[in-house]
Amino acid sequence: MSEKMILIPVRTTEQGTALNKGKLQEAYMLETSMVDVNTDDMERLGLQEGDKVRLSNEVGEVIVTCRGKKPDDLPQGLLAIPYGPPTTHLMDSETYGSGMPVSKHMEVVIEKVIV
Amino acid sequence: MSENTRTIKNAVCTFCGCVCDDMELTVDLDEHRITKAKNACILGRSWFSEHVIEDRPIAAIGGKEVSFEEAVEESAQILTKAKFPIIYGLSEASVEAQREAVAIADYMRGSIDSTSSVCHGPTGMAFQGVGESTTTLGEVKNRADLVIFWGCNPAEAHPRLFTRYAVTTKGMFIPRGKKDRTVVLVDPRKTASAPVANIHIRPKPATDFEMIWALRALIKGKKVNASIEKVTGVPLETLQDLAERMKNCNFGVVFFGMGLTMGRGRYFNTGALFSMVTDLNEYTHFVVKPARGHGNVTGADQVLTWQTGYPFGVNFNLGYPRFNPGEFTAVDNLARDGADAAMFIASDPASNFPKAAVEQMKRIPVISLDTRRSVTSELAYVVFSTSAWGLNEHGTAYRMDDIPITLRPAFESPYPSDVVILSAIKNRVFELNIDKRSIGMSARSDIGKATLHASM
Amino acid sequence: MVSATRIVNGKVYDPINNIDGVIRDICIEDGRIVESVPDSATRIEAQGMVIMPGGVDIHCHIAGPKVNAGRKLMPEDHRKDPYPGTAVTRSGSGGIVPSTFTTGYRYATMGYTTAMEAAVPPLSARHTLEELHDTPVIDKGFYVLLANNIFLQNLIKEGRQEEFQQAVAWWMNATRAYTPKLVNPGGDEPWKGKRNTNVHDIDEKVDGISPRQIIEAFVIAADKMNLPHPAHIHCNNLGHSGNYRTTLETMRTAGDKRLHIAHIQFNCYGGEVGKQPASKAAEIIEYINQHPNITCDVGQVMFGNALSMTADAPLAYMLRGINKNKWVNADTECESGCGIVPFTYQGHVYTHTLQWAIGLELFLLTENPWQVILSTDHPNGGSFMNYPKLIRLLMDRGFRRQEIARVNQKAIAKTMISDLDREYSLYEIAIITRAGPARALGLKNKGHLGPGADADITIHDEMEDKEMMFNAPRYVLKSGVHIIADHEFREDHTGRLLHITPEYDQKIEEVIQPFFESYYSVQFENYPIDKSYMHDNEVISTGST
Amino acid sequence: MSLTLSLHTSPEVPVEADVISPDRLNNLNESALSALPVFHGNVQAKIGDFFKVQGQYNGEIRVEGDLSKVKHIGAGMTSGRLIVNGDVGAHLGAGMQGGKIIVDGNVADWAASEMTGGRIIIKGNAGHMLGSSIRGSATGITGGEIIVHGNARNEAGQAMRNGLIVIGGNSEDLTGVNMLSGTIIVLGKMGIRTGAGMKRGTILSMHDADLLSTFTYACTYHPTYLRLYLTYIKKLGFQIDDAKLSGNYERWAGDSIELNRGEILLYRN
Repeated sequence: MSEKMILIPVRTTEQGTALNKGKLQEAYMLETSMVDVNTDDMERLGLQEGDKVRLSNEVGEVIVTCRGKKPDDLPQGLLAIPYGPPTTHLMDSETYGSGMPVSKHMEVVIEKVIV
Repeated sequence: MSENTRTIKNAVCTFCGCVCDDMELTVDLDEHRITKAKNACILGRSWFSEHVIEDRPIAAIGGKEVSFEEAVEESAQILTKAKFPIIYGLSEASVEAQREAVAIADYMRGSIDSTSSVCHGPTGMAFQGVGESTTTLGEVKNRADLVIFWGCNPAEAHPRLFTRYAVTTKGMFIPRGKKDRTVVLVDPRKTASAPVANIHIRPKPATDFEMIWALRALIKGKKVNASIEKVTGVPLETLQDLAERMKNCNFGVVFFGMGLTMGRGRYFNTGALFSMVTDLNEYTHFVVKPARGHGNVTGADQVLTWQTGYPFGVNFNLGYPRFNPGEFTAVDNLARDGADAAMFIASDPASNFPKAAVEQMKRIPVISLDTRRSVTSELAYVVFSTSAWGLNEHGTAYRMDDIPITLRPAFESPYPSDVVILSAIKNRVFELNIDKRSIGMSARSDIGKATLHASM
Repeated sequence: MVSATRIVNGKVYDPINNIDGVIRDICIEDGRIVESVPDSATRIEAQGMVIMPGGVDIHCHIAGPKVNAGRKLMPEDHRKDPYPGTAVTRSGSGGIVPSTFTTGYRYATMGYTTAMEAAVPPLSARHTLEELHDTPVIDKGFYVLLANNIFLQNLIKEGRQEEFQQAVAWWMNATRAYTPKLVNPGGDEPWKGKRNTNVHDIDEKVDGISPRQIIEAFVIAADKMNLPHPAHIHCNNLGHSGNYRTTLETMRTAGDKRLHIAHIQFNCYGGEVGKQPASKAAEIIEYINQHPNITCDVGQVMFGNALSMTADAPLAYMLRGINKNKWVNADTECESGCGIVPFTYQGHVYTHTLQWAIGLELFLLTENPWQVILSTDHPNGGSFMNYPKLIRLLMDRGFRRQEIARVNQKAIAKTMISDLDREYSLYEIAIITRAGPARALGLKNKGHLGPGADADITIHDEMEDKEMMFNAPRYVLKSGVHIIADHEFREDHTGRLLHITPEYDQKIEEVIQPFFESYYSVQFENYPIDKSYMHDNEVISTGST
Repeated sequence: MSLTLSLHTSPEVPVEADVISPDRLNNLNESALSALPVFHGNVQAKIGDFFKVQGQYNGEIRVEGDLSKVKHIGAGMTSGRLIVNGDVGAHLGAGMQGGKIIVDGNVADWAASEMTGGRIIIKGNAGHMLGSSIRGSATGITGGEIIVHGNARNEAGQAMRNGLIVIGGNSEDLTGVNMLSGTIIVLGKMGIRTGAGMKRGTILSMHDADLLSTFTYACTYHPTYLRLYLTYIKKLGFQIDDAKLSGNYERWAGDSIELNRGEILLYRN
């Protein structure tokens, strides 16, 4: 089952502190490959905490780990990932004449990865 | 932990744009590391404590260790031979290093851009369009009775914005701290910053422009189409209430972040916010402040502006600075126009640029200066290991409110500073390009005025 | 670097040494003017040329936070005026607020070798020093904004004049500044704290203090400390009709003590507030004629682009109301306000023409040109690049008449400008652009060509068209270095920072620090500027004048 | 025979070639033309390094090849005809004052920025900032015509003060943003935030649009002058059926934050 959603790369404290350990270190890699998903959305998509999901759009695709967020904290249809290499794989280089690539509100398709 | 320690008072944390200068560092001089950072926030503590000297060669070319001089020569040759070289990064570097970097760009006739372009670049562009009513952080602390955080999450990105500058801190006319302030958060998500807010407005994602536009109309007493509720998901009464609060406060401030600059609309979102704040000054004193970070990205804007006239996205191909975000910014230079050499200073674009830009980096000679291994240094051809600014080196960093702070280094590094490296490259690039500089002069008079007017 | 130079056969204008167009040799060694040099010295043949000391700009805005904000604000302006690099100079951008490099080089190409940045909040002094370091060729310094400093105002309110003076001295040392600057004293608190209002009268009290009390305190402190340049004031009510009364009162407040009034043209208006202004240049200049303790710079308005950038935030907001252009406001905690608005002075507009004519009246009515110094308050009244044209307006009556005929005649009729036939001589030009500002600044080695003076020298081809002549000196020497020869850059040069270090009792820090810890956002210990920002610098003595 | 420049070597990095303009190329023979300077990145090169030059200027220049890395073609031109076959890089016809440019292909960003006169016809698509101002400036095009048969992207006609922009396909966000005066006609759909901050001027679309809350519905009517405009456009080769020539349009007034004297017309039936 797949669905179109809006992805917002965000900052988290964990991402910030992991950054200081080094971007090639596990803590950073781990934190930047977590996706926050509304728990109602998870239920509908048949997702469990810690499941691998594939996010894809015209630019590319990544596989990240699902992390549930209470419906009150994260609206339905919205996904949040701490900034890092995975989010860049979905980022279009079009900057609309601004220098700023599409870095927030990216349309992506989310689907569970069957292992 | 050894006994051989020393304490540094009033040290400066350069992790985020708060550039807090009240750190009390305990330094273990044998281990070459900071063991304690009093007053630091969680991000600052990790910034100080995680910094250890990595065991890397001072310089490497193509993965092989080389001397400093060889790496400087190779870098200068690469930058000189290129037709469309770029310099990018500069956010985790001192003003002194940034000045050298701009000089190299000038002498080599390439582009120079800072991490601004993928951060608050759209804020700079909005500034150029409409101006900005702004302040230093101390005035927020002393006076702001209405504090709005819009599309930013200080609790996780600038933690001490709350405690040191804008919310809980007490000031001259805010004797009771948070009790004397109303705090508003505008964010679709219930972020870690939400608990501090008296009012949390949660618009639909990417409808900030529509919401600000409606607020501007409400502030001016103009009619707003009821469709606004459907578009933004925010009831009209909520907007009316916010408009009234803004007009009636004594000193209002809006902090904003990537939620506006990166979203659809970019500089129009930030421009709308700036215009709204300007409108409000007809009624009361109101200011706006981008919640900027990383390190000294604000200083990069300052240095580029005073040396070239433009804050980021500057190109010297014709022998003088030109500015055009979307054309001379790093992502565009790489992904579209095929920059043929790149020097990345104290930043890691390979881990946060779009795929197409990273692909280009892999095709061209890349020079990297960084304190530690990164995705970028892994793909670079020439790699310099540098000491860490602020931790190991003197220099200047600009806070998000454009206040320059002098750094107080904690311990020595075996690696040269980026100032030393860049200065050496600059001197060599200057020598190699003297001829090019005089040829360009004659070429310009041939090209004539049309270029001057039309092309920039 | 050329160690010794002899300039021969040129006509020398050196008012400080009473030399008025006499042909004589000028000898230079180790950056200074000397009595003689060996025959082996480099010779510059200056026959048919005019030799003057390098120009000294006593009031301009060329570096620091507001200048850089103004620069950043105007990409459309830079784009039309690119400034290419050469084999010896850096590239940059021009326009109304040029980049630092372009600023230095362009001052040099007009024969100016010293310039003073006129308004810097202490908290941003470090930024200003960094920019000045990147402003080549010229020697430079800056005035530090202290009149709206809340800590200092508290001392004045409490009548603690002695501690006030100590604190001012502390601030001068901490910021490496040249003199205290007063901008719209008392006007910041109503702007920031009382919903964008202002103080309207020199005796109006806001929170228990009036502008006059502030001015008085600074005049006395500067006098006691024997500062080389006295308090430098931007008066209250600047730009408003009827403000000449405020200006007169400000000057009277100084009594017979020294005071410098900045860009006084903007403070010579008659009429009622909110209505059309009239010229009161004659009243103001009469006071100055009778009071040798007062110096001023004119702040001449020149038609064309300008950028209003000022610590007087309410003024900038008023201007913004006129053209609805982009507007910058920038508050500095406990210290200052700031406003920036692009502006264009147009000949057909009554007020703009009136301002233009008032400036010229001031120049042409003065009995003592030593007191009335040439400035455009760059970039507020127009770019410093207008100086050559302004010089021609003063030297060439025919040209002035032509220009008068092209502008708003209603405004012209309200002034005396059409009746003033005075023409400045080269000697007088040397006074208002060189000797006068150097003396007003207390710079003993500037503004003249006597032995011991800094070898800052300009050599112009003597021409009928004085605008052409002052636009392009053939040679410019800075500290003896041949910067420009035959109109081309031959060498780059860094220039020195000029600053003062008045003595103070260290105990004052114990008084300042608690205030600081409560109300500033930076640490007290991190506030004073350390030596690493100083580079080449020269301390100007605060001893006897 | 007209003067023809055929691209024989693709540039590695952008070439800045405002020299390709009738003003600059007339009265020169082939070898003089080939020697004219262009900038290839930061290196001064010659037209001949990239283009084969044939023929003599007779009021018309033809440029052929994949010109997507050639910028500033026709910038500032004042007269004559410039015909481009192929996709072309940024700043085509920037600051153009007169004459005519016809592009059989797509054009990149900033085409016709700050144009003051003349006409540009683009048979393919246009990029962002078509006929816009350059950063910091308050005014975009002040005259002339920009005719795009395909689509245009963001900010078409940004800060426009006079002139006509016709887009046969769709436009994206912020069409006519900060417009001061002039006319923009979009035969296809527009993105969001159309006319934001507009003071005066007319934006017309043949489709419904999501408008900002600061635009108010005024009436549905048939503006009489519209027939004139649409007939003119039809002559330029656009398909416009008769229903639209005589049909009704919703008139929305805005932007109320500014003067509220602008109008957005949306075709109804």
